[in-house]
Amino acid sequence: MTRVVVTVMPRDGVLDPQGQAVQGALARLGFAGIHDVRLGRRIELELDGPDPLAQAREMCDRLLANPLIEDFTVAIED
Amino acid sequence: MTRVVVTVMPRDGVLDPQGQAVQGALARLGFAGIHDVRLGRRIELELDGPDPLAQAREMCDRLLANPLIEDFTVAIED
Amino acid sequence: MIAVVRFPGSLDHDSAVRAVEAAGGTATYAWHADRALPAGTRAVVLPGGFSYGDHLRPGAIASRSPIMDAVRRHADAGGLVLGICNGFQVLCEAGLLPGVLRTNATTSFVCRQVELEVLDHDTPFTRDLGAGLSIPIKNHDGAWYGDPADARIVLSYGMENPLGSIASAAGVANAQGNVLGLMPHPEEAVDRLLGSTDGLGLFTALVRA
Amino acid sequence: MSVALHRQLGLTDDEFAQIPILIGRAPTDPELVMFSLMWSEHCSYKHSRRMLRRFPTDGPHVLQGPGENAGAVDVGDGWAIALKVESHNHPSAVEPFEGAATGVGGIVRDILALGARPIALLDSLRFGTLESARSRHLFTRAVAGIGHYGNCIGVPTVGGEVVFDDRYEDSCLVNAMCIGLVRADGMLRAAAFGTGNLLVLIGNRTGRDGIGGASVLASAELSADDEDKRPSVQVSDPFTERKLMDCCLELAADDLLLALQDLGAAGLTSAASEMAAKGGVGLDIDLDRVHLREEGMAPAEILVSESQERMLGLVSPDKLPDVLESCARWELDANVIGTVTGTGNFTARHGGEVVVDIPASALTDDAPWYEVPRTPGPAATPLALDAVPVPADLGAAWLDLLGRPNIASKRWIYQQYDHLVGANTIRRPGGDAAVIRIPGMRRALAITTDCAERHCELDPRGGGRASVFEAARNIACTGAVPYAASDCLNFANPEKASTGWRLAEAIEGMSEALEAISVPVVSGNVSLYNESPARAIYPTPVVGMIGLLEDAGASVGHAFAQPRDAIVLLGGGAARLDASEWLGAALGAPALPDLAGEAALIGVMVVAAGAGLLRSAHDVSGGGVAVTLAESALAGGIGCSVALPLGRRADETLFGESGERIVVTCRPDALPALRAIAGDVPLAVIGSVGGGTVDVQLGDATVSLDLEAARIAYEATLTEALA
Ligand SMILES: Nc1ncnc2c1ncn2[C@@H]1O[C@H](COP(=O)(O)OP(=O)(O)O)[C@@H](O)[C@H]1O
Ligand SMILES: [Mg+2]
Repeated sequence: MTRVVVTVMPRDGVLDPQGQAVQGALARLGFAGIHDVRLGRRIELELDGPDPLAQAREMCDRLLANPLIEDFTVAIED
Repeated sequence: MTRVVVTVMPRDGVLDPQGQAVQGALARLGFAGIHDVRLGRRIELELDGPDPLAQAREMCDRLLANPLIEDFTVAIED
Repeated sequence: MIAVVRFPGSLDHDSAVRAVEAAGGTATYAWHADRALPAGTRAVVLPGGFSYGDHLRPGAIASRSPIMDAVRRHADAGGLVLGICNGFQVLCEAGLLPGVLRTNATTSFVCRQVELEVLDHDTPFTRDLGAGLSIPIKNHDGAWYGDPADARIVLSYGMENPLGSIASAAGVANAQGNVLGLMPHPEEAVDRLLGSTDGLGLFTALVRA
Repeated sequence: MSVALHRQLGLTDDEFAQIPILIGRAPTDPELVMFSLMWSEHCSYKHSRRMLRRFPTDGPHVLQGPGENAGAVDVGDGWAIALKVESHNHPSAVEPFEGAATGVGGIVRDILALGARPIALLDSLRFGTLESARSRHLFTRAVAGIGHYGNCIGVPTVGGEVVFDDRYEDSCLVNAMCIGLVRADGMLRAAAFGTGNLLVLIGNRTGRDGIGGASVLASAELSADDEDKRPSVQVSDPFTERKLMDCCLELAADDLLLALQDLGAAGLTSAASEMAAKGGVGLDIDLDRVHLREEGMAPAEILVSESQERMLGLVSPDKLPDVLESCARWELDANVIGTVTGTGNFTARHGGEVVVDIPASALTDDAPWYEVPRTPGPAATPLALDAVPVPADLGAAWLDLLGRPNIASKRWIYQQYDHLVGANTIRRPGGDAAVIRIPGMRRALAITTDCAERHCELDPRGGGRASVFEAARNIACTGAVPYAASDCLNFANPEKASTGWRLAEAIEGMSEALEAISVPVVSGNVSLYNESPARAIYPTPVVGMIGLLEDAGASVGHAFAQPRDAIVLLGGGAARLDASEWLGAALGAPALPDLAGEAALIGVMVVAAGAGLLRSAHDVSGGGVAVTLAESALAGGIGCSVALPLGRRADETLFGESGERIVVTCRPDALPALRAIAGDVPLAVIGSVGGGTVDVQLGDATVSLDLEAARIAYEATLTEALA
């Protein structure tokens, strides 16, 4: 069994309302020096099979990420 | 400026209905050998300041994670 | 005077005011950025909505806003606080109520009428309520998660548990009973014209306080 | 570059040749981009504008007809209701969640632009069949997007409709309707005026969202593979929209706005040029003062960006501090980006240089228009009943019909929509029209959207009439008087085949029907080119209609209420299987709706409801009288027993469709009064309410529907197909 970590983040240039809201909230809590906040998803998959990375990539293409507005990366975690 | 990555995941033992829903959807798409799917958040912060890691940790304590159901990690990304 | 707290993204504040008025009281707004409740506040309502867009976690950002310190002081002094839907989420995130609200088991928004059982009549809110209430729910993150041993579960969905709450909880109070949060929307059930008046009792309780 | 820039931007050579004539010189690149968008079908209605003039748009209660961001009618006590339907078809086909969500956002801002508080939303949807995985995906995501946006901004989605048909497989339709409430004397317009007044841009920052043709320019200027210069899909931000609503309504209430305009298609270009042209003034805009989300945006990109959740307010200089303070309180960006001038020109500066300087009216009023070919389509031929197989078991057929996606319960959809927020929803989705209280008034509104697309395919004029009458019947079933309409004309490519004729015929039919019931069209939208090489959509003229109820407490629902109530069939429609749901295809020749008959039936309903005679009412639409009876029985949790004349064939009598029929119930002792009101409108007492089954006697035979079995068939379809 392999643990694959998928990271899905909003694409550069695409509006990230969540990140903006969190940035505003942190500033209101008194944190200073925050230049940018981007919010994305982390998906941990426990996979069986010969090529878990390729499988995870296909999962991203078909379901986990929206290529029009998101970029993804996949990595094996040990 | 430092990029700090905060990862917030559901705590072990806490049921993750969204992860389960994704697992179900992947199975319906024909993917086999999926043992577990966990859904969490990835927050990328661009921070200024002397100790960005400590600052990010404080942000987690005060806002970014809810300890009742979530665990977090912080890391500097280069 | 009942204070209805307004956050950016609050949606049900006007309905909450109307419900207070239907119960014979008067209401005024408190603004999220204020540090004190309006003078003469006897009880507080945190209304439904999507405060701060529900970004990060529902209620999380609102629970850290300045007005919440004043709400906490009001509660600590024994004052009544009623959190409805998003208000319930805010109270949990603020630590004024035990547990947290998580995404519905359906993983979707659910808007429909539900039948509630009143399990605990021994709070200022529930003293005069009947055994059952018909009130709508409408939320995306309404599954209460927490330790039932530590919580006063005041309202329950009974056998149905449409959102997947622990112990089928629909409404939870603090140990003293003066802070109550519920996912169903009593302010949508104060007028016969809209189908039910079962929510009125909760507002009468506030007005009496 | 191999193809001339203007062609890449979608302008024809003739259109391009017009520009120097209008402005006296060759256009700059940003100007060319602006012309290309403003002269697109979407912005200029160049293929449909002339035909739209046919619609009746006047009435004593019309406060604002077509031409502003939304129409508005007077509903008494100093209040007005604003309404409009709009499409977001193409974006929804590309990215269904964001496309549908931003569609809702856009229509809400159209209403807001009148200074009206949005109080209700409806969605009218057309998708491919549920057998298609692609359509299931598009549909599920579009519903989620509509729900997400409407729920988050706190405007109840109280109704809508959906049709699944293979003809929408390649071009789904997502239309949204919004209703708003505004003081009749406080309505804002979009016209700019008063030299020296300021243009304030409020809301989200401007990024490279949805930049259509301008991307061509951007990629021509920059290296084509420059990733981050690519236009991006519009991402919805309902939280900002809600703040924008709260803030703009506060500004309007405090009398701080002279005019208000939303930024929709073609962004700042369209918003500002329309404000200028409407007011006959010029605008001088400094693009450096537009708050940007991304660095290095070209002037053309800023001018046509379709970033969402932005409004343009006209403010007098002395009110500016108050406006900015209010925006800050709502945590919204607000910037003065320009001033009103006396030139009549749309002027834009960037980096200190004038990059655009053209008459605003050249963009708006001088857009080309085209007469589209009106080649008639084939005449419809009546269905040969013999060719339709007789169902072996009518009871089983009935259950099957109740479970068909186009008939089955739409609970799966509307349960995901907050249809209650605001605490005004008197009649929730699931019946005919929704009914909402008008806040602060004794009156209430009934609202619906409808379209008879298969009928339109076979006979666009008849289908146009049928679409209007279906909406009016749904309104009348609640007891409300049909009061005003908006529409969205979804059609295929107007330059091809018979589409132009269909469009004109549908408009004619709709207009005839609207005139018959004295309902004006006060706003609308056109969406053309809904076709792929494989399929064109049915002509789909969606009608959004509102009705007025004098007494909010007196609305009528569709649920059977009391055992022994009499069941009455009103109206002269004849059951036919042509184009019916039972047939499941656009075949046959549906009867041309009778203008006088439909109008009379609607009049009778309103009077009967007003007299308090009706305990329930439900029109006969998809699935025929069998489905009407079953739905009223299911809603009331009580059956009925009915006898119908056998007619030509039992399946036709049960499942046949037509307009002009409504099933009502009343106390038996109310029958004489109902007869008196009905006058010449055909009335037949067909049975009574009661029992746990729906029994229909046809000649010697009785067909019976068990309510529990019916409920399962009716409720399961969407839930199971979309799990
Ligand atoms: N897409 C939708 N969104 C919201 N409500 C819907 C939708 N589709 C159908 N409904 C609701 O379901 C009920 C039945 O719809 P429909 O069969 O289209 O009614 P009718 O035949 O009276 O026009 C109506 O109350 C309608 O508003
Ligand atoms: Mg109907």
